[in-house]
Amino acid sequence: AGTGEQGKSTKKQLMGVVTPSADHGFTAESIRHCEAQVKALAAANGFDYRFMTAAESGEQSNAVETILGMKPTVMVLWPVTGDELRSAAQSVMEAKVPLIVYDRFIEGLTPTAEISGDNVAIGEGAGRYFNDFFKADLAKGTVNYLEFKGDSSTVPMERTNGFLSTADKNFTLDQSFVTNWSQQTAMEQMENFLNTKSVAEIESIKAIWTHDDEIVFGIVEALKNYHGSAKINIRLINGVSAGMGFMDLFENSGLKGIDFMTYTFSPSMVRDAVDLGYKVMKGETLEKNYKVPTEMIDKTNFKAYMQSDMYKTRYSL
Amino acid sequence: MRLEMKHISKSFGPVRALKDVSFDVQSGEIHGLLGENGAGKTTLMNVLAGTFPQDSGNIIIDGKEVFGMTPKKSNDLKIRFIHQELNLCNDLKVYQNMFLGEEYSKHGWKVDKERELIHAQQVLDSMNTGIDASTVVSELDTAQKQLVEIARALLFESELIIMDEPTTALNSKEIEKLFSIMSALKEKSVSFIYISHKMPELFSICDRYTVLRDGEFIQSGFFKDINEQGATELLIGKRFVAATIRSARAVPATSGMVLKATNLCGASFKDISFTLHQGEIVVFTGLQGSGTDELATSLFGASRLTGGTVETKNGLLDMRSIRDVMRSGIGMIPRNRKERGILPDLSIRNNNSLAFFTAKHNKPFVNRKEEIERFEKSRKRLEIKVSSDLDLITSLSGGNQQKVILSRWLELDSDVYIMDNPTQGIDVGAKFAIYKLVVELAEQGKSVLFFTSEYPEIHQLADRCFVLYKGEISAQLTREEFSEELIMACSTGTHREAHK
Amino acid sequence: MKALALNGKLGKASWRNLTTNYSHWLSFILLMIVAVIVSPSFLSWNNITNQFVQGAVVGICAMGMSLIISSGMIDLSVGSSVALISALGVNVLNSQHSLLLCLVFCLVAGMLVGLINGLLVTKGRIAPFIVTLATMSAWRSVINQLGQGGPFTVDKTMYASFRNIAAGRTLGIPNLMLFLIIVTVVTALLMSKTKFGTYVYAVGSNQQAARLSGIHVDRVKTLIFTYAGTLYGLAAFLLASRLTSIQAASAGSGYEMDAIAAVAIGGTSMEGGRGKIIGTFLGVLMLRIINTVLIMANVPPFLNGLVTGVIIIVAVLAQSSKKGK
Amino acid sequence: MKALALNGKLGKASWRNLTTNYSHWLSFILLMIVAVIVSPSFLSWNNITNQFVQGAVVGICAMGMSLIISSGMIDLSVGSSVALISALGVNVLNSQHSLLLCLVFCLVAGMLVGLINGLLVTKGRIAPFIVTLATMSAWRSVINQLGQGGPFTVDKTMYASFRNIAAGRTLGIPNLMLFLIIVTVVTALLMSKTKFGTYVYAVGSNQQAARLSGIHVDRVKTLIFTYAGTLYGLAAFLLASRLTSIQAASAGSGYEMDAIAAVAIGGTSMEGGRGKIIGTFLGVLMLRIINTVLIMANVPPFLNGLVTGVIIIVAVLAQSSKKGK
Ligand SMILES: Nc1ncnc2c1ncn2[C@@H]1O[C@H](COP(=O)(O)OP(=O)(O)OP(=O)(O)O)[C@@H](O)[C@H]1O
Ligand SMILES: Nc1ncnc2c1ncn2[C@@H]1O[C@H](COP(=O)(O)OP(=O)(O)OP(=O)(O)O)[C@@H](O)[C@H]1O
Ligand SMILES: [Mg+2]
Ligand SMILES: [Mg+2]
Repeated sequence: AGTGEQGKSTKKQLMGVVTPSADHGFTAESIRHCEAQVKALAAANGFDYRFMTAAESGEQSNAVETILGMKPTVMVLWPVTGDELRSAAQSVMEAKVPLIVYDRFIEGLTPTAEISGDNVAIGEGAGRYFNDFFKADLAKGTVNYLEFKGDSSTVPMERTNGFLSTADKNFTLDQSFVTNWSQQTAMEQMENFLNTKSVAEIESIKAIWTHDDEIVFGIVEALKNYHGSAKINIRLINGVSAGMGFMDLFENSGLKGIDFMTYTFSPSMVRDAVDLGYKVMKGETLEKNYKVPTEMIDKTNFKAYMQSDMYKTRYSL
Repeated sequence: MRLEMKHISKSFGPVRALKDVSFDVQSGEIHGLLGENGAGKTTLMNVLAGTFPQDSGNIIIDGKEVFGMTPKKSNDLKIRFIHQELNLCNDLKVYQNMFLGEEYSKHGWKVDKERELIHAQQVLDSMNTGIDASTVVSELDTAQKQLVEIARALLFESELIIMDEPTTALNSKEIEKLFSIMSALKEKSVSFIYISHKMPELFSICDRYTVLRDGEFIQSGFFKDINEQGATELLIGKRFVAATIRSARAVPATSGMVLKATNLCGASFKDISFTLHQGEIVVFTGLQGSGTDELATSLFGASRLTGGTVETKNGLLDMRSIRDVMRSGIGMIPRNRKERGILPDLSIRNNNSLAFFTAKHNKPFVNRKEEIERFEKSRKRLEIKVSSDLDLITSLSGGNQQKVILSRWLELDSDVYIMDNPTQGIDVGAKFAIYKLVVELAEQGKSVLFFTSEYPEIHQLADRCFVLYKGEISAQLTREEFSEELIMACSTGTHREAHK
Repeated sequence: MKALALNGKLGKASWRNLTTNYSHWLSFILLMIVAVIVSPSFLSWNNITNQFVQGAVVGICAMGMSLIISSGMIDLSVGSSVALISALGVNVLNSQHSLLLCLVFCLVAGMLVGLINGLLVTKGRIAPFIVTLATMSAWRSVINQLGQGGPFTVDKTMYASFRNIAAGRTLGIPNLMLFLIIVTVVTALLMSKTKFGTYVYAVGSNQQAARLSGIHVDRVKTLIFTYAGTLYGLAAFLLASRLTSIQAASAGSGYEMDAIAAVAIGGTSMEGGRGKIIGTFLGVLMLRIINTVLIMANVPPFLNGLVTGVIIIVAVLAQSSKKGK
Repeated sequence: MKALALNGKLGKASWRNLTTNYSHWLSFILLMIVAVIVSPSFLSWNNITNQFVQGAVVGICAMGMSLIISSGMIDLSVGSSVALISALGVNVLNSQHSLLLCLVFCLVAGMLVGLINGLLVTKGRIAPFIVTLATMSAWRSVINQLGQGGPFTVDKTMYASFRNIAAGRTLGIPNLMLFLIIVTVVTALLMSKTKFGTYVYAVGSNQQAARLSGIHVDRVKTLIFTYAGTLYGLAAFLLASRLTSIQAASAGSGYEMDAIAAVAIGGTSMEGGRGKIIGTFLGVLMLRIINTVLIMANVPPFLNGLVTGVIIIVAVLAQSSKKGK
């Protein structure tokens, strides 16, 4: 792997890693996997690393620049938002440091490699699943659903846009909520909906489309807490992430007549980005673009999924 | 209680406020503590009451030495301290303030509010204050607040009551009442330490005196053995000639009008009309609640007028902006220095400059040299005791703080001065200097509206005197007409009834 | 006779007092009217109890915040503290299998958390804003480190009984509603009937005067934080029971702002010295009603923040204009 | 002669004054020592300028916050205001293709945002904490609604020249560093050399006494918010240039807390009346140094918050212990 440059100095090679900070479960779990992977690789292969998390883009840019000041061999960047990090990312490229960008795209910038889960595909897949699930109802007329968004960043937008691109025209959005990825917020929003809307409106809802497993947990609690007179006609709720808690819902949700579905979107994916970084360090050439495939999980396949490597890695720490 | 304080020393940084001071108070004695501004009186009392510890020296009570005094401990020893500055919680009710830290309780956990209210009201009534114990303190005026502070000390069976200038905001009637209560308590062998800059008060109520000067003990003795002149010389340390300032001055001819108030109405006064002439000193007086307090602030635009107009030579004044009033040539030295005067976080120098900045200084930038020179001039003129004008104003003694406030306004060189109890806490020597200054101002053609309740001040200064009763002018007296008795009669309303 | 006279005195509350003292009712009633106009079903028993249920966790915190603000201080660490205690509480529950132990743990942990704030403020002489800014950041970090990002989830064995605490009802009234009411009543008694209550206001009104009256100002401040902390502990216990799973990264986030907003729109002055527990109680409900109205009126989700901000300003304005000034 | 005497007086500043007035230097130097121990390369020119560059945006906001806190108020709306102005500024840039217009727009928008806070505080008589809590929520909501969640991104045409403002250097010194230093110097002059500066402290120290000295307290408060707002506008301009894209949901979040923390560890009292601009400047750098040290020392990511919290407490403690009290 050694290049001429390396021969000159005995300084260890350095990998810089910058991620968002832990503001909800998915980022938190990811950070943990990311740190574990880089730590393990560094120990095994004798390189040095600097790891920093930051809550917003200004702070992330700062972290990128600080690490850049230490002359890293490679930089792995998971931007809070792609566009906002363009300037910082450009500085990395200008300094001729290979850059791996994870999970978000930076428009107009071609880093050494990009790797991401496919949020649009998740939305599209979910749309198709919803179409199938409600085939009969859709044929008869409209199907009302509720939407629980994550927040106003790009990831949720991609998921919803994907969903809208494939979902049948007869799906009618009744109301949309912004949960800020919070289980509690989702729960309270659902409770308020159930307690203040007319019986007819509540009974018209057949599906709930969400951006995250955690949001689903809140909705499920709210449904369990409902004591009103309306009949609950909801038949399908989806999550994204396919975590341990969601697996429980398939058999023990405590709710009758509701099916669940989720997409794998594992926090352990970030390990792949770190691996790519290490490959660059070793001098390998990378492809420009890697997509981490996502899988649909529902009551038909969740048991198999729980035996899979992907699931095991996720809970290996 | 027999109190001895021995060899007390206390320094604040480089300032030695007390140097080896000893003094004692016997049971059932009223002990006058005398000294110029900054002599160390308050500091000595603060040590006694445990506000802060002494650097060295001992406090011995009934023969037993007390170590590590705290406010709580001194309370438990039945010592009460009426502080020089008001220390009330404005958001609490009167009775809650009076019992603060020593609530009555019932059922072990509950505050017995009813009992507190009854007891507090009793004490307030016994002092003829007319204050309702259930009012919120923020609604009281300055004199009433001071009465509450005093009443508070009388609630419990105390053995030693320290009064640090308790009468600065009180009128003679209230002072009389206070003295009769003190005498009654003295019979029950309660001791008092009484600090005041008003000589007549000291001579009428105190048994013994102790004089401090520059933080040092000078002399103790019996008041009956000295006279006012002697006492004054003792405390300033040099000969003192208390010439009557006013006699030298001729009553000014009723020259040009400088301020004219017509039918002024406010929350606590109504229909006040008067004209102030150039070079004139007009005194306003009245008992607490008579409206003088608010009248002073209203004339300055600081309280809202509900009716009436104020005009100067240049026409009607817009009373909505204090700064505009100031720029029309009116300045006001407010009462209640702690709440309305000092800015505790600012240096002495900045405290001094503030009014000048807003009214006179027309450039955005401050000229340090000019600012320092201005202060130096005032310092000399008013003999303010400061070590550095960059120190915080709170490091000064009460009287010296008051002088800084005076200087803040005198620098404005206004045509009209509203002086609301401006000699609050100022020592004898300096008081005369201030009277002289007021007369000098008048002679230079300035006019002064002087709000006071001390007859000696009225006597020293007034060309004319307005007496307020229940918010209305009950009498307008010329220099030839007024006397202490008449003013008292007018301010209690008895005078008017006699006329009817 | 005497009692009568006294009542007369106490009853002498002037008109001005009436409007200042009860102005938070004004905002509350206004908001209620808006809610009923937007949706007549707002007044259903289900929905009304729901407002209390949803307000309970933050509301209990807000009671502690009331004391803190009345004494002229502030606490930004509420959310992180609640999250930390909840998470640890779940661990205790999972290992000990005892609801009681879990409750006791939460209360004691809350006390400690409050005590730490209190000691830093009083012994360290650091402004409460800074102390609690630091502990806010510190506790969140601790819980993330302990959970390594993952959630703290109640085990199967305890799930049903634990969940039932928050989800259950007693005599038809939701438990959470009862908890909120009990804490409000206890706090109101504490503040209006005991010495301690008077001291809290005294410290907020004029610290120096309080000290010179022999009140141990530092001790009072520490006790205030400790009381508040204990309430956070209770809130944490209830939150854990309500969610049955605590996300290290996000649980409780924003509680401090909700609690402060509740206190403020309840008519307590941010400068200290004055405060009304019942006002805070109404403030908590008002925040809930705002949220419910947003959903009922189908306000576009991104505009919720704007509408909430405007309503808070209007609610406080309605009170301060009444105050004259 | 006179000058000499005066100098003598000035020189008499006691030891106590020295330690209270310069105690923020103490914390700063301590922290520098820690940084150099952790990594000797800390003292490279590159790294030092980098601290200024990274501190610039928040630092400029912190200068405004200094005035606000010195006058006894607070502002929680910093982050949302900066985000809103940045986002709109990007739109202006994209449509007008003029850097100057964009700058002017940002400054004016900042002034307005500050003015709104100021008027609500003074005319509405609402506590600054509540006003700015509400505007914080409102502005964030407005920008989310405008962007519908999407980012505001600088067009290709202006990208290079706009980016160059924040990324460029003048005479070898990074522009951002220059901006920070200029704003600091201007603010320090404003506070120490002008009447207005004295008014700010006077209002923070005793509002009633300030009013009775002829200061228009409300006008001063409004001016303070307006000045601060203008600085936020400048900060927003620089942030947009630095990031070249503004994300509605998250841009600027947490800036208020950083700015407040910088002011506080710079030795300004949260109660108002006192404050040191140079202290805030050091405070900004200290926060940056803390962050850099966290990276250099590879502190586990979840523990960053804990370490930051502890350092802030220690930094403030180092000062307050010197203050005696
Ligand atoms: N907190 C303080 N810090 C610094 N110096 C102080 C402080 N308190 C008092 N001093 C100084 O101690 C000296 C004595 O002050 P003290 O208040 O005891 O005077 P006093 O006799 O009560 O005067 P007055 O009649 O004006 O009230 C003064 O020089 C004063 O400046
Ligand atoms: N008394 C005051 N109250 C409030 N703000 C003031 C006051 N005096 C000055 N300022 C403000 O401080 C700054 C400098 O003061 P300066 O007196 O030069 O202003 P000014 O233009 O004379 O004021 P005005 O317009 O009221 O005459 C200005 O921004 C001014 O608005
Ligand atoms: Mg004194
Ligand atoms: Mg001018």
